Amino acid sequence: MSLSPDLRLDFPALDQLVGGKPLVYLDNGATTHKPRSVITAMSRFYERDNSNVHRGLHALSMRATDGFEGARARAARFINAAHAAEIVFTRGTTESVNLVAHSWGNANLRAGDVILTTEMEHHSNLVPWQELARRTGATLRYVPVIGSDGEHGLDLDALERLLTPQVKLFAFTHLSNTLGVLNDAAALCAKARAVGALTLIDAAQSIGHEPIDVQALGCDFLAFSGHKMAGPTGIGVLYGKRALLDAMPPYQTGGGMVVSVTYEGATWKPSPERFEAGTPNIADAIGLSAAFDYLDALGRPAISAHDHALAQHACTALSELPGIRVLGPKSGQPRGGLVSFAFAEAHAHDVVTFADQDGIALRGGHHCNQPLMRKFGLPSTTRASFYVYNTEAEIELLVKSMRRILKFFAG
Amino acid sequence: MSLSPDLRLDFPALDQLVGGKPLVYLDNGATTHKPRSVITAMSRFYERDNSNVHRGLHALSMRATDGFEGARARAARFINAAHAAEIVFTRGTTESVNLVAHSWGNANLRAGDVILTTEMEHHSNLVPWQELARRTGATLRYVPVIGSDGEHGLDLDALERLLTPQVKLFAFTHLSNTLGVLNDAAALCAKARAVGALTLIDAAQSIGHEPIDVQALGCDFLAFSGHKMAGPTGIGVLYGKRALLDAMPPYQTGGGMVVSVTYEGATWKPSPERFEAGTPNIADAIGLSAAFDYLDALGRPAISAHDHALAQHACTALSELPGIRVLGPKSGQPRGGLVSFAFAEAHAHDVVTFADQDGIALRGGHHCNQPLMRKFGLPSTTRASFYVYNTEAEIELLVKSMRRILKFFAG
Amino acid sequence: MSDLSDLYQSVILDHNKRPRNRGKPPTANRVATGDNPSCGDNCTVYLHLDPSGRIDTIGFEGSGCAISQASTSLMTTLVKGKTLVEAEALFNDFKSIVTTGQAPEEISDLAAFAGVHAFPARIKCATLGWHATLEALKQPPSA
Amino acid sequence: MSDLSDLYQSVILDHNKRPRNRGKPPTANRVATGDNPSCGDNCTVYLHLDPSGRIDTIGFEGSGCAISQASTSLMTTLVKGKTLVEAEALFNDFKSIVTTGQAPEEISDLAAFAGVHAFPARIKCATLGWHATLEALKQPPSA
Ligand SMILES: Cc1ncc(COP(=O)(O)O)c(C=O)c1O
Ligand SMILES: Cc1ncc(COP(=O)(O)O)c(C=O)c1O
Repeated sequence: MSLSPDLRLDFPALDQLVGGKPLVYLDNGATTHKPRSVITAMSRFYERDNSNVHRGLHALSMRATDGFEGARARAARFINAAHAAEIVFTRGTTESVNLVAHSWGNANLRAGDVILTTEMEHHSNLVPWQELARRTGATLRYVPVIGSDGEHGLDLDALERLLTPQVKLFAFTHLSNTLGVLNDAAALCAKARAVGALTLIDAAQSIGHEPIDVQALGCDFLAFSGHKMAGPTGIGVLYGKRALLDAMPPYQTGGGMVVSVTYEGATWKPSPERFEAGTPNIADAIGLSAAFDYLDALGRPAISAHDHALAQHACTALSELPGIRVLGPKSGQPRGGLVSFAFAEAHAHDVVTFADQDGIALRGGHHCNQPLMRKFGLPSTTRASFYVYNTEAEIELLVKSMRRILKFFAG
Repeated sequence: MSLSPDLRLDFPALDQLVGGKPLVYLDNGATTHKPRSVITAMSRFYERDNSNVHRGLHALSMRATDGFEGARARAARFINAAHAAEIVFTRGTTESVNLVAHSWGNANLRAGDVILTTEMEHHSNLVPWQELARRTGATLRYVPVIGSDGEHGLDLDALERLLTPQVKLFAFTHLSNTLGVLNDAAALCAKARAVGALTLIDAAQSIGHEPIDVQALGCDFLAFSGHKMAGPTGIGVLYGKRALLDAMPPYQTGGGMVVSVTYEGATWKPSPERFEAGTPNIADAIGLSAAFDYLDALGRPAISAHDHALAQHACTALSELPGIRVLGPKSGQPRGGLVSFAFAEAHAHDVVTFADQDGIALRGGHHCNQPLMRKFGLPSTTRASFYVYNTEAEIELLVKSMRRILKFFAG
Repeated sequence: MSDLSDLYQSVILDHNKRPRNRGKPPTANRVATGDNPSCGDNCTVYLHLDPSGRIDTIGFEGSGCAISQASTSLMTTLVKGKTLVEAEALFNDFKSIVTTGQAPEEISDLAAFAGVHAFPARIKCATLGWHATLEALKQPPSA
Repeated sequence: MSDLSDLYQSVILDHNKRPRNRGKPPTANRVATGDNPSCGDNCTVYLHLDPSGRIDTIGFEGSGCAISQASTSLMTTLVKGKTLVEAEALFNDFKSIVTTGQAPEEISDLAAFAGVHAFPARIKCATLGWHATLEALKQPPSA
C-alpha cells in the first residue's frame, strides 16, 4: 500500500529545472503542488460550465450549481461530516478561524470566560483569539510547549489544570507547522468536552496528509485550506456542527445569504449559505473537489505513511550534522511530514538561498510562529516539508546540500 | 474603434450548444465568461510558478511573489490608483464592502452619524450598512429611486437634502444591476465631499464595462469583483485611499499581516498586507491581471460603446412587446449594458426556462434587490445583460424567443 | 419545444390562469408562508380544520411562476377533506412524481407535473405551496 | 556555486563572522529598530552624535542572516563621523549598488554587496541596518 513514484508525473510543476538543477520541492508546508486533474477541473469549468450559482435557471447556471454543491458534498465525505450543510466554503484556514472568532465568539464570549489555545499555534490560529479576547473581555490562555530539542510536545499536565469550566473554546493545531508535532486531536477534544468546552481544530497542515474523520475526532469546528492539500489557492473549508452553525449570527452579509431584505433589515438563510455572502469561489471549490478525489485515489493511510517515513529519514540524517538543532517530537512519538532545524553556523535565510542554488526549495523564517521561536531563543529555522511526490533520493540531496553550506560558512 | 466579432473565438465557453441550439449567453450581469488568456494564466501559474508568496526565498516563491504583486500593480494601473498599496485583494465586491463596514465603520461611526446609500443597491451594498448601523447606533438613509417605468433614476433633489454634515459615508452603485441606470459617480462623490462625507462606489457592474479612473472619480473606496469582468471567481479588489487604509484597524487577522506577535498581542503591517490575512488567492489574482490586460487590449471606450448600443437596441425592441414593463433610465439618459423587464402574462422564471430551451441564458428573479422590486410592486423581473462577445443577431434571437413565450402564455 | 409542452401541460396552464381557492378564507385559523429566497417567490396558505382534524377550508395568496401557482392551486383542490397524515401521503406521491417523472396509474391531475423532473431547478417551485400547507397543518390553531 | 560566491564575498563572510561595533554603547542616546516581518530578522542601532551632528559612537544588536549582519557591521564602520545628510548620500550609493549590481570605481567595501542585486528577495536584508540608522539619526535624542 505504498505510493507509486510515477505519481510525480501527475504534477506538471515538478518537471522543471531551477538554476540548472531539477527542482526538489520541499516547501509543501507553505503550499503543495497541484496534480493535472485539479488544474484541468478548473479550466474545464471555465471552458464549459462557467456561470453564477444558486439564482440561475438556465443550463450553465444549473451545471455550475451542481458542480459547486457537489464540491460541498465531496468535502463532507472527505472529512466524514454528517451533512453537506456543515461545510462552509472560505478562502482558507485563516478565514475559517476568523469566521468562528467573529460569529460564534462575539455572540458567546464575555468577561470571565476563557479561550484556551497552545503555544505552538500558527499566527492564524492565535491572533484571531487575541483579538476576540480583547473585544469581549475574555481571557486567552496557552497550553505550554515543553521538552528540549527533538522532544517537543504539549504539556498535558498543564492542560489538565488549564481545562477549567470557564473554558468555552479550546482551539489547537492538529499538526504543528514548525515542530512537526502531531497532536492526539481526538483525546484533546474529549478532554475539552468533559469540561463543556467547544473545540476548533486547525487542520491546515494535517488535512492533506492524515486521514481525518470529524465525527471520530469529536471536534465542533475544523478549519483547513485547499492549497496545502493539492488544491487551488483561494478556497478552504470551515466545518462546524450543524446545530452550532445554525445558531450563529452571520459573518459577512450581502447577496445570497438572506431570505428577505427590506430597507429596514434582513433575515438570514440557514448554514451554509448564511456564511457565504456574495458570489462564492465557484471554480476553486470545483478544483478542491478534484483534489479530494486525487488524494482519496492515492489512499490517505498510504500518504500519511509516506510522509512520516520521509520526515523520519530527514530527521535522522540531519541530526548528524554539526551544530544543528532539530525541533519537534521525540523519535517514536508521531511526527508529521516536516522537519525544522537551525544551524549554529548559518542563518536560515542563507541556508535557503544556498539550497535554492541546488534546486532545493526550503522555507526559512519564523513560520508564522514568532512567540514559539522566541521561547526557543531562535530567530528563525529552516524547514523541509514533504508531500506525496517527494522521494528518499531528494532527502539525500537535501542532506548533501546542507553539508556544503556548513562547509562554506565554517570555512 | 468598434469591437471585432472575432473576439468570440477568445471565449471557449461560448462555443457550445444548449438544448441543441448555439448558446446565447445574456447573463453577464451575474458573471461573464473568461477569455482563454485568463484561463491559461492560471493554469500556467499552477504548472510552473506555483508557490506561496512573501515569506519565501526560493525561486518558485520569488516568481509567485512577483506574479502576485505584479497583479496588484496591474490593478492599480487599471483603475488609475496612485499607489499599488491602495489595492487590497478580496474575494469580491461583497467582501470589499464588508471589509470597509467592519474596519472603517466600527472604528469611525457612532450614534448620530448617518450612512447614506440609495434605494437601488444590491444586497451586498445594503445589508452590510444595515448591520453597521445596528452595531454602532448610526442611522442608515436611502436616496430614493424615482420616475416611472423606463425613466428610473436617483432623486437628486432628495440627495441634496439628505447630504447633511452628519453623513459620514455615502455608498452607492456606479451601475445598477437591476435598472441599468449608470450614475454620475464623479458628481455624486463631489457632492459628498462638499459635506465632508467619504464615498464608496460599488463598481461590480461597471468595472468590466466602463472606463474607471478612481482619481478622476474622486472616490475614497471602490469595490469590484473579478468574475464580472472576464476574470476568475474568488478574487476582487477593494481600492482605498492610502491614508485611509493605513489608519484603519485590521479586518481578518493571522499570518502575513503582522509585524510582531507575542503571546500577549500583535502589531500590524501597513496596508495592503494589513488587510490580507492568510495565504491570498494567488492564482486568481494572476488570472485577474490577465483579464485587465485583455480588456485594455480591446479598449475600454470601445467596450462601453458596444455594451450600451446592445442594451439600447434590446430596450427599444422589447418595449414593443405587449404587456411589458421595461425598467431603467429614460432613453437618452445613460444606460449600462443590461435591460430588466417584466411581462403581465408570464412570470420571470417561466420566461427564463423557455428562453433556456432556445439556448438563451437569462436571469429571472429579484436580482438581490428585494426592497426595490417591492417598491415597484414586482415579484421579479427578467434580465438580459450584455458583454463584449454579444451581437445584434443575439438580440434578435432574444426578442424572437420572448414573442414565442408571450404567445404560449396568452394562448 | 416538446420539452416545454411536457413541462407546461394544459392542466398547469389552466390552473395558472384560473387558480382555484385563491384568497384568504374568513374562517381560517392557521396560516403558513413558504419563501423561495433564491427567486423571491412566496406563497401563504390559510386553513381551517374540522373537529376531526380534516381540512374543511383552504385558500392561498402569493406570487410565483406558472409552476408554483398551478401546483398550489391544484394542491388546494386535492387536500380538502384530508388530515395531516393523508396530506403527507399525497405530498410523498407528488414529490416522487416531480423528482422521478414517473406517475402511478391511479393518480390523475398530479401527473401533469411529471415534466418538472426534467427541470430540477423548478422542483422547489412545484413544492412551495405543499410545504406551506403541511407546515400550517402542524401548527396549533391561532385566533 | 559561482553565483553564491558573488553573493557571499569574503568581505561579507568576514563581517558576518567578526561583526564590528556590535553591542550597545553606554553613551548612546538615540536608538531605532528595524524589523523584517516577513522573515523575523531585526536590528537595533544605537547612536551618539557630537555637537556638530556627526555620529561619534555607533553600535548594533539583533539577529539576521549573513547579508544583514555583514551589511550592518560594514555600515557602522562607514557612517562614523558622518552627518545625516552624508549618511543618506552613502545609503543612496549603497541602494544603487544592491539594486543594479553596478558599483562606482571609488567605492571599495560597499561594492562587495553588488551580488545582492541578483537576489532581489535579499535586498531587504542588506538594507535593514541602514534604515534603522537613518531613522535614529532623524530622531530627537532621548535620555
Ligand atoms: C451592483 C452589484 N453589487 C454587488 C454585487 C456582488 O458582487 P459579488 O457577488 O461578486 O460579491 C453584484 C453582483 O451580483 C452587483 O451586481
Ligand atoms: C498550522 C497552520 N495554520 C494555519 C495556516 C494558515 O493557512 P492559510 O494561510 O492557508 O490561511 C497555516 C499555513 O501556513 C498553518 O501551517
